[in-house]
Order: sequence, then C-alpha cells, then structure tokens
Amino acid sequence: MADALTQLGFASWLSVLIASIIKVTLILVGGSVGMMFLTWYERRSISYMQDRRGPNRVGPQGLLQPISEAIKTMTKEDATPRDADKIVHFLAPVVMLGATVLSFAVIPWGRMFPVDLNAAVLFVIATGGLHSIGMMMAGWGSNNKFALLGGMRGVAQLISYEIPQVMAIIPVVLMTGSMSLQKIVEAQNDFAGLGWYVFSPVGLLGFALFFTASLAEGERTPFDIPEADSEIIAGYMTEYSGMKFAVFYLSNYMSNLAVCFITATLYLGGGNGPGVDALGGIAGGLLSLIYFLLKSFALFFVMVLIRATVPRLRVDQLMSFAWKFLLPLVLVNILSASFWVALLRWDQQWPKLTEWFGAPSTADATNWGRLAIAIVLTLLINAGAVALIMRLTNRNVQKHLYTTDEELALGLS
Amino acid sequence: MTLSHLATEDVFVVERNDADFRAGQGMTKGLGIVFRKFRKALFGKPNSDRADTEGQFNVQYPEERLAMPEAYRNMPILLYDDATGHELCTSCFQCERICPPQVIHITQAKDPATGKPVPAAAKFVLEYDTCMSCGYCAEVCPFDAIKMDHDFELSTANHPELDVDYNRLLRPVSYYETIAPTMWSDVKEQAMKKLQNNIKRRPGDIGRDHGQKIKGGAPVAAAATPAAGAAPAAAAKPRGPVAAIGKNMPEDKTAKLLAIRAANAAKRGGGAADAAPVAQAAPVVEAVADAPAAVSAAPTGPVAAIGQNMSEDKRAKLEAIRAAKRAERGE
Amino acid sequence: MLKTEELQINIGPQHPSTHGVFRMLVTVDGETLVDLKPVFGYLHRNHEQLGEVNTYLQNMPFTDRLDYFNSMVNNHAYARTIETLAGVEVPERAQYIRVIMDELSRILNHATAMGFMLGDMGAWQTALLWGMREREKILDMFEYVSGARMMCNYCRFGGVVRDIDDWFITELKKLMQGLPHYFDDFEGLLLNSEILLARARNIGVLPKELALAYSVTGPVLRGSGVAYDIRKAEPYAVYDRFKFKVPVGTVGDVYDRFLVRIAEMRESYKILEQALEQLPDATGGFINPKVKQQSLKAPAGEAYARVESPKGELGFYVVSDGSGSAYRYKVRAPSFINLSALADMCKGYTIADVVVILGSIDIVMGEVDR
Amino acid sequence: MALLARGELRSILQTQLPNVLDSRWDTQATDQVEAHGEGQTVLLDFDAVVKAEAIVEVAHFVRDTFGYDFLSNITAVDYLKQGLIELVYQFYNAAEGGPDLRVRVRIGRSPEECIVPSLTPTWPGADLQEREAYDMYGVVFPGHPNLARIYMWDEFKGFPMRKDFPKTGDKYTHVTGE
Repeated sequence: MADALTQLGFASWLSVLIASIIKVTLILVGGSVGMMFLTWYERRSISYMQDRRGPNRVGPQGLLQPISEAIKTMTKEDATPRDADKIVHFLAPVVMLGATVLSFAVIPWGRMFPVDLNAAVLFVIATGGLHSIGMMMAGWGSNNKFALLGGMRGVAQLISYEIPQVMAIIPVVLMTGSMSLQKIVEAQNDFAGLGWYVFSPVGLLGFALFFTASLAEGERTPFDIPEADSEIIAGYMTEYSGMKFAVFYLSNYMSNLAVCFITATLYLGGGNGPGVDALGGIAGGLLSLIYFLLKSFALFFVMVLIRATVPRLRVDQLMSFAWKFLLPLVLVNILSASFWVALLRWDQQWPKLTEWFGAPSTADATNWGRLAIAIVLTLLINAGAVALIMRLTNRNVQKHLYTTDEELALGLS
Repeated sequence: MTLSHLATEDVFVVERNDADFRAGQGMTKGLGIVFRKFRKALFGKPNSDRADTEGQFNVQYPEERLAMPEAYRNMPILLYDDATGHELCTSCFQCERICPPQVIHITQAKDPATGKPVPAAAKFVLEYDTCMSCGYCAEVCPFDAIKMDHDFELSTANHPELDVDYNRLLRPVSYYETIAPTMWSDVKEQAMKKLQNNIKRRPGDIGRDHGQKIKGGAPVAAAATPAAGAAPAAAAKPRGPVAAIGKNMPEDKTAKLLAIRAANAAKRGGGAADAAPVAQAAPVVEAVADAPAAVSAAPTGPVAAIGQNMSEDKRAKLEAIRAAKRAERGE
Repeated sequence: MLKTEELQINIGPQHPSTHGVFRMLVTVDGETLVDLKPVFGYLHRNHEQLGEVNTYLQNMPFTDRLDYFNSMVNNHAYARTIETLAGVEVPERAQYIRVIMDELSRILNHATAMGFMLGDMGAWQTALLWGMREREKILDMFEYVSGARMMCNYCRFGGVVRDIDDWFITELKKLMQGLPHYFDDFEGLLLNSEILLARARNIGVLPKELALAYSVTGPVLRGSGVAYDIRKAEPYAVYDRFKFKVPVGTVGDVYDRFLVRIAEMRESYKILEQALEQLPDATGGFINPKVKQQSLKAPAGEAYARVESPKGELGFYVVSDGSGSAYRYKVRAPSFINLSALADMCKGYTIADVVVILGSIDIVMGEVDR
Repeated sequence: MALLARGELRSILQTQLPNVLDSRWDTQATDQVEAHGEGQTVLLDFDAVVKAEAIVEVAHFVRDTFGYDFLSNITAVDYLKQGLIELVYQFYNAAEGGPDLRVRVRIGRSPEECIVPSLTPTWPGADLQEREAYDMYGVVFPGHPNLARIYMWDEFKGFPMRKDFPKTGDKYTHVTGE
C-alpha cells in the first residue's frame, strides 16, 4: 500500500502516513460493522433456537436493528454515580475498547494482513491481557458493591483463563516454527489448501482448548460470570448507561469477533481453502476473505449455540475447571506437539540435530510414513491424557456427591 | 420415609444416576437438540397445530391476529336493539351491586311528566380503569343488556377518558352477534321479549336518546333529556350524584327501607356501636327529614359509608362532596 | 489469618431473579453466604380484608390474583372451601373438569417455573421459551373456556361457569400428542448437562426432618424425600379414581426438586389421559342449579379445604357468621410457608446459589404477600 | 400412630394431660352449630381448646404419640363480640395422611392477655405465620427468634385485621406531625 502511493509522487513518509490512516479506518469500520452484524446474527440465531423470530422490524429482516440500538444508547442519559471515582469510571470503557481494537492491528482479513508482525501471536496475547485492567477499573470506579464483585470475579477469570489460552497457541507456533500469523497461514496451505492444523490430533486438542479458553476471555456463557445478570445484576457494567455502556458492549462483541478471527487463523487456516491459490491475485484474496468470514461466523454460531443451551458456571467451579482441567491438557498437548515436530520437521528447523543424528533418510516435507507415525503417536498421547483427566474429574465429583454429615452441618459441599 | 397411606408402587424415587461417567456427553446432547430446533425453526413450517412442538410459533401481532374465542371478556359494553334503537338496560342495579370493585354507577331515568322512575338508565358510567373484567355484570344481568366486549386495544393517554359514559358504552346487538354468535343466540328471544314489554313502559324517547343509531344510520333525535355526552364536563372525578344505597330509589321506597332498618336495629338491642362485621350502614338520605343527626361524627363512627368496599381515595372525595353539600345547605 | 469483613448486600426488591418484589438481606463473607433475612410486604394488598368485605361470589375473581400462574387452582380451592362451608354438592362432570384444569395448570406452572430457574442459572431462557410455548397453548384453551388467559374466574359454587365442548376436547387431545415431545426435548436439553449438574447437585440441601419441621409442601417437600401429596393423602374431587405415582427425591437438593417437577409433569399427563377417558357426558350438568350464586349464605361455622397446587398445599380457612360474606378469610399460601425454609437452605452457599435455590422453591409474590 | 377422629382429642387430653384443656370451654362438649341470625359467629370446640401456655406441650404430645408432625397452618381469628382472639393450629399426620387435627387457643384481646408461647423453636415453619399473626392481630409470641412486623412497615401503629380497626378515615394520609 505504502510503496504504491510513493510511485504516485507522494513523499515516502506521507504515503506511509496515508496508507496507515486508510488501514486504521478500514479496520475500525470493518470491526464495528462486524460487531453490529454479530449482534444481529446472535439475536436472530438464538431466537430461531427458541422457536421465535428475532429482530425483523427495523430494516430488511431487522438488519438495521443494531444501528437503531446504537442511536438509542447514544441518546440515553449517561449517568455517573455521585461519589464514584470519576476519572477511573470514565476511562474504564476506553481501556477496554482500546485493548480490543489494538489486537485488530495484526488480525488478517483472509489473505490481507494489515501489519505483518513477526511476533503477531505475542502481540495478540498481550492485548488480550489488557481487558482485565479495564474490567477492574470499571468495577472499582463505579463505587457499587455489585460492580466491585463483578470486577473482581472478571479479573480472576480472565487471568486464570489466559494461561491455558496462551499455552494452547504454543503447539501451533511449534508446528509452524514462527510466530507471525502470515507464516502460520502459509504453513496450513498444503494438501490443496486443506492442511489445516485442526485436522492433526495436536491441532484438534489445541483448537478445543483454545476455543474453550477464549469463551472465557470473551465472557461468553458458560463463563459469563463478570456480568452474570441473574446474580450481581450486570457485574462491572452495573453503573454504566448511555454511551459508556454502548462502548462496553462494543468492546465485548469486538473481542468476541477478534477471538473468532484468531481461532480461524490459527487452527482453521484462515483464508486457505480449495481454489484460493488457483485464482490468485485480487479474486483469490476475495475468495480467501469469504472463506475466512465463513469460518469465523461458523465459530461464532457455535458460541451462540453454547450460549442458548448451557447454564453458567459458578466462580469456584470456573476456576477449578481452568486449573484442574484445561491446564494439564494443554501441557500434554505441548508434549505431543514436540513429538510431532520432532518426527516431521526436525531437519528443517534445527540444523544442529541433523549434525548429531544425520539427516532423516528422505528429506521431503510430506513423507507419508513419518506423518502416519506422528499422527498415531500424538493421537495416542492426547486421547490417553483426555481419558485420564476425565476419569480424575469424575472421581472427585463422585467423592463430593453425597455430602457427609459434618459437611452438611457446615452447609458446605 | 414410607408413608402408610401410599401403596409402595405409588411412590417412585427419581433416579439421579450420579454414578454415570460424565464426559460432556450430556452437554453435547443438549447442543444437538437445540441445533435441531434451530433447523426446524429456520427451514420447517411454522407451528400452527397444537400438537407439534417445533417451528416458529409466534404471531406478528399488529399484522397477523389470533381469532378471539367467543367467551373472551375484556371490558363490558351495553347493547341496544338495532331496529328500534332502544337500549336493553332497565337500570335494575343488579350489576352495580355484584360488581366486586364497585365501578358501575347508574342513575335511573325519570318520566319528565310525572317524575316516576322509568325502566331505563339516564346516566350509566363505568370506570374502565378499575374494572377487573371478571364478567359478573354480564352474568347477573337479567335483561342481557351488558355483555363483555372483545376489544382490548383501549390504552389512552388521559385518565378521565377511562370513565366511560353512555355514548361510548353502547353497541348495537348486531355487533355483539358478530363477536359472540352462539352465546347471543341462546339468550336472544328471551332478551328481545323482555325488551318489548320494557319499551311499552318507556314514554317518549327515553331509553333511545343516547346517540344510538338505528338501522337507517340516522341518530335518534336527541330528545328532551340531555344526552349523556352533554353531561357536565367531568372535571372532578365524581360523575353525577354518587348513588347511595337508597339515594336513587324513589322516595317512598327509601322511607319503607328506613322503617325496616329501624325495626331491625331495635330488635338487635338499640344498635350499640356494634360495627357489625358487615355493617349494613343506614343510608344518609338528605331528603328524609329525621336523618340521624350523628352525621358529622368523626369519620370512624357508624357514618353512612356508601358501599363498604369503596377505595380510600374515592371515599375521601365522597366525604368532601357531602361536606360541601351540608355547608351549602347551611347545616 | 487475613481478617475478612462481612459484606451486607440487598438482593431485591428490584432484582432480575427474585420472581417478583421480594428482598433478601444477605450477609456475605467473601462469596459464601452467612445469613439471609427475607423481607416481605412489597406486594401486600390485604387480600384477606377484602375477603371479609366482599360477598363469597365477589371474592372469587380476587383469588385469581393470589398465585397468578395457577388461577384455576386457586379458584378450585376457594370454591371447595365455600362448598364445604355451605354444604353444596358438585356434579361429577364439574369435578372432572376442575381436575383437568388443575392438571393443565400444573404442567404449565412446572414448565415455566423450571424455565425461570434455569434462566437464573444462566441458561439464557431457551428452556423457558419452550415452556412458554406449551403454556401459550394451554392458556389459549383456558381463554376459550373461561374467557381470560390468566384471570380465569372459572369456578362457581357447585360447578364451573361454562361447560367444555367438543372443540376443547379435540384441542386437548392434540395438545396431549405434543406434550411428550416437549418433555423429551426438555429432559434431553438439560437433565444430564454437566454444568447443570455442577450447579444443581448438593446445592440448597433440605434434609427430610427439616423439611417437615419447616412445614414446606409440594415439590420442595417431595424433593426432600417425603412422599406427601394431598391428592393421595386426602383425595378430593375424583382424584381417588386415577392411578398415578408420586415422584420423590432422595438428597433434597436443587437437582432433586428439578427431577421431581419433571416427573410430576409426566404424572399430570397420565392423570389428564385418564380424566379424558372417564369424563361423564353432559347430562350430569356442569353446575349445581340449586345454588343461588350471588346471594349464597353459609351457616355460621368454619371450613378449611385444601388443594395440591403446583407450588404446594393451598388452603382457604373461612369462618362464616351466617351472612353473605366471610367473617374471617385466611389463605394458607404454599409459597409463603416454603419461603421460611429459604434461609436455612442457603447458609454456606454462594450468592450464585442463593438465586438458584430461590428459583428451585418456585415462589410467586402474589401468594406470598397476599 | 393412629389417625384421630373429629373431637376425639379432647377426651384423650382429659385423661392423659389433665390441666391442659381450657376450663372455660369444658362444658360445651358438642360441636353442633345452631343456625343463627345474620352476623352471629359461633365458637367451635372440635378437636380441643387448650390453655395458651400449654400449647407447646400439647403440640409435642400430639406429634410424639399420634404422629401429627406436620403443622400446616396457624390462623388468628378476632371474635370481637366474644372479646376473644382465637388461634387455630392445624396439624396433619404426614405418614397416615387423612384430615387435620385442630388445636385452638383462645386469649383476650388486650395487650397483656394476648400472649401465646411460640412454636418456632421446634416448628421453624411457624416463624412467618406467627409474625403475620403478630403483625395483623397483635398476638405476641414469646420465644420467637425475631418477632417483627411482616407486611406493615415497622413504625405502623395498630393491628389492621382486627375487627375494630377503623376501615374508613385513613389517619395516615393527613397525619400532621403528631
């Protein structure tokens, strides 16, 4: 983009500036339109699941409903509690939205990368972490018991789910050997565009764990404790109304959108699909964008499906789920990923190994024999780990089942 | 706990199957069912039959409307005969007495010449805001004059408009026949027969002078008695003279009633301040000379309460009117 | 040890999951609940004073407003009390109609009550809306037969206002075809879902002896293991002619009450089937013609009749002084007395559980505050 | 654990717990109800009328010997003409089912006489019903964990459901700083 402008005779610095301005506006517009579509999409699909029709009055099939809502929230009175900490109360939504939009800088749209950072994955995780600051500011700033409870719960949840989320990305990085999203997408391009990581056992378990952990990051049911309306009204968002509430809502849905995009990129080969390379050029880019959006909205549909079915976890159950269930599985997944890499890619990635053991007999990338061994081995490890963890969690649930008398007396179980 | 009054096979313990191995299969089964519902609702036919439990089941209200069952009751309306324009109501006060929230207020029409009461209502006010649409008035009316309407879109901005008076209560019998054909056909000939001999006892245009339109469409000449529409603008809430129990009964009947009550009181031992549980309070009728003088006692004494179950604010307004009347008469 | 200070939080009266205006003053140490004080009176309309001022018939529409989910059951209980008081006998067909209406009301109550509880648990109203769909179908039939969906005012002393005709019976049969699918969908949706088990098992445990001491009734008592159902303990209105089972729990937690309510819906389905078969023809009449409804006078004395309402034992205690209206009119409301066990059930659990436990007791404020 | 017939309890109490029955109503053994004119309430005696202070003892006796362990309902009735407030306790036999057992307590209407020991220590279910009787009728229950008004706000004076509570003239609307 930038060099194309310099040929038009702009000064080099000016062209970079204009290019980045265009990119920023594109991202912001794309993100917020995506968010609006997401709200409409969620309300329509959840209403069909409940045998009713979602918004269909404003605009064709209710498509303008999010816009009318945006206008509504803007016209609503934006009240700040009297003895709330004004600055912190005001800045909380800004921090939340800023963190979300930051992560859009590196997220690809199909084959088009706004900024190709070679440590893009690290950047995404870093911005993911900023959410909890905004949440705590909102909780503390609004001087309301419910908000405080919601804020603390939110921070506890985000931190304890960030670890499994980050660790679930490590196998992908190991398999591609680089942290740049560009390379990750390219590495999933063999087998005529269908070599996605999700089809390898390591990738499958990684995808499941990453998706569950990102449900918690985006505060989706069954992990929507921070704003659990049935218990503590609206959690940290209790004292917000009008525009600030709309900004919270916007950041909430944009982070869901970002999470869906990242999951699609990391595990479902964002933008790769049959026929993308064949077309090439602009048409190929467009087709990859379509594939990419299809994948992300399918993922979002699964999120909505889960939201319509499953009740909410209690805070302590949520924590024990993260530390006792997700974390061990993620570590095992990294172990099996290392076997995968050792079997398939050790000659390209680690020249020193070739010195010690000599190059593997045939150096081509898709040696079927080694691939089969790798798949079987990692499958065994992962399946065994899942079964073991399931048995363990079931057993300690059993133990807890019949509350003993003294537990009953304490009223705890 | 084995309960001896229950045969053992009558009791079954719900099985909790806690021992099952749980690995997410329950949740996935739930997701599967919700997805099936989603597919059926999106692509399947809408759910119209009472038997099927899938597919869209809601109705887009303003455009599509569900048919109202005949027995549906929302707010009461008064009927008048299309041919003659005569209202069926003969102001017999049955509905006023039975109405649980006491929202019906009727004033009997009088023959302008002789001053005798006529089987027709001069003023009929119904407070739509307090009416609980229980349907008792329609049930007890011996002349089938008051029936329950099906129209439920009655929301309005100004509150006084909800004290519906005559000209907005009246509906032709043909209208009621459209909304409740079978219910009207059961009572039709009996109601019409009663109406005929009532019309004979109604001089002049009484009973058809509330703006009813007869079949030809021309409104019946608004005869001598002012149509209810011209009633004094109901600035304050109380519409016409609020009916004390004996208030709008003819004078001779009130006197007879008072005599009976006095006899009862004597029989019951001089009526000590026995706020008898359902105090059949003696009505304060200004016209009767020997009205009990203790009328200005503190409101908590056995002052004539008009109908025991008046709400507080209505009672307060009533007291205000009565005080104003007494002041005006210089008592 | 870190000194933790107890936090006092008001849940209600204006709160998304208190099923009406009900306030709980909760003292919390961290997340676990230490003490809970219920506060009532926000919906108090002095219904019992109204009963003393109105005549017997005038009071019938007010009983619709007690437990506004089951106005048919309230009417039935009130009508039975005045019938025992005034010695009015009810024709067979009217008793069958009343049983059919009660069981339909039980199905719609349990369907929506569990829907609300699951909504409190966070299941975003899917179960609730499926329950609402079945409720809508039943309410349409109530509207056809009584004139109103929720405020039915259907019973009279000695029978019912209007007879059920062929349209009603064919529609009821069609509804009966759909209900089993709804029961299976509902059970499949959540019965074994791991998260519901985690949120419902061993939460809000009410042991058997405590349940009896708290004089709770209905699904709450049966969930704790006491198989006391008035339709079996003191059969009224032709219930002794039907074969049905009384579901009973074992541990007495939220999950047991949930299972008991689902099982009760299936039992009501069985009762409806048998009632439809044995329904006598219309010659028996749907109301006792000898009763003068408006001016019914009961001899001096007292009467207490009770009915197994979906929420528990609903009874009316009426003392009459021979005149047309009651001298003393008391409503024994199941939700009101079941709430006395709430504090004991919630101690030791977290705020998230308090809301679920309240949902599992299934209260309606119209009945609690009267 | 047998079911008791109507009125049988009185004779059992006379033999087994002698000084429990309320002597004022001992003579009138019948529970017949003569027809009365309008507005004439009648005091019924079936199942047993016991002294106020003996209610806890009778309740335990009824529960332990006959298995009537389910206290379903406590009703307060204000008999203004007879100058009495009657509390009707209805016990059911959870095991046997069947009709109820009514134990009555009759106390005076003045604040000193209107005291009945509370059943809440053994039947916590009676807690709210006793608070309602206190709030509406002014019956004081010593031994009740927190006897406070349940429907009315705490500063409310008077007992609304009593027959002599004024139904008209709402003294609360135009209270002028008294």
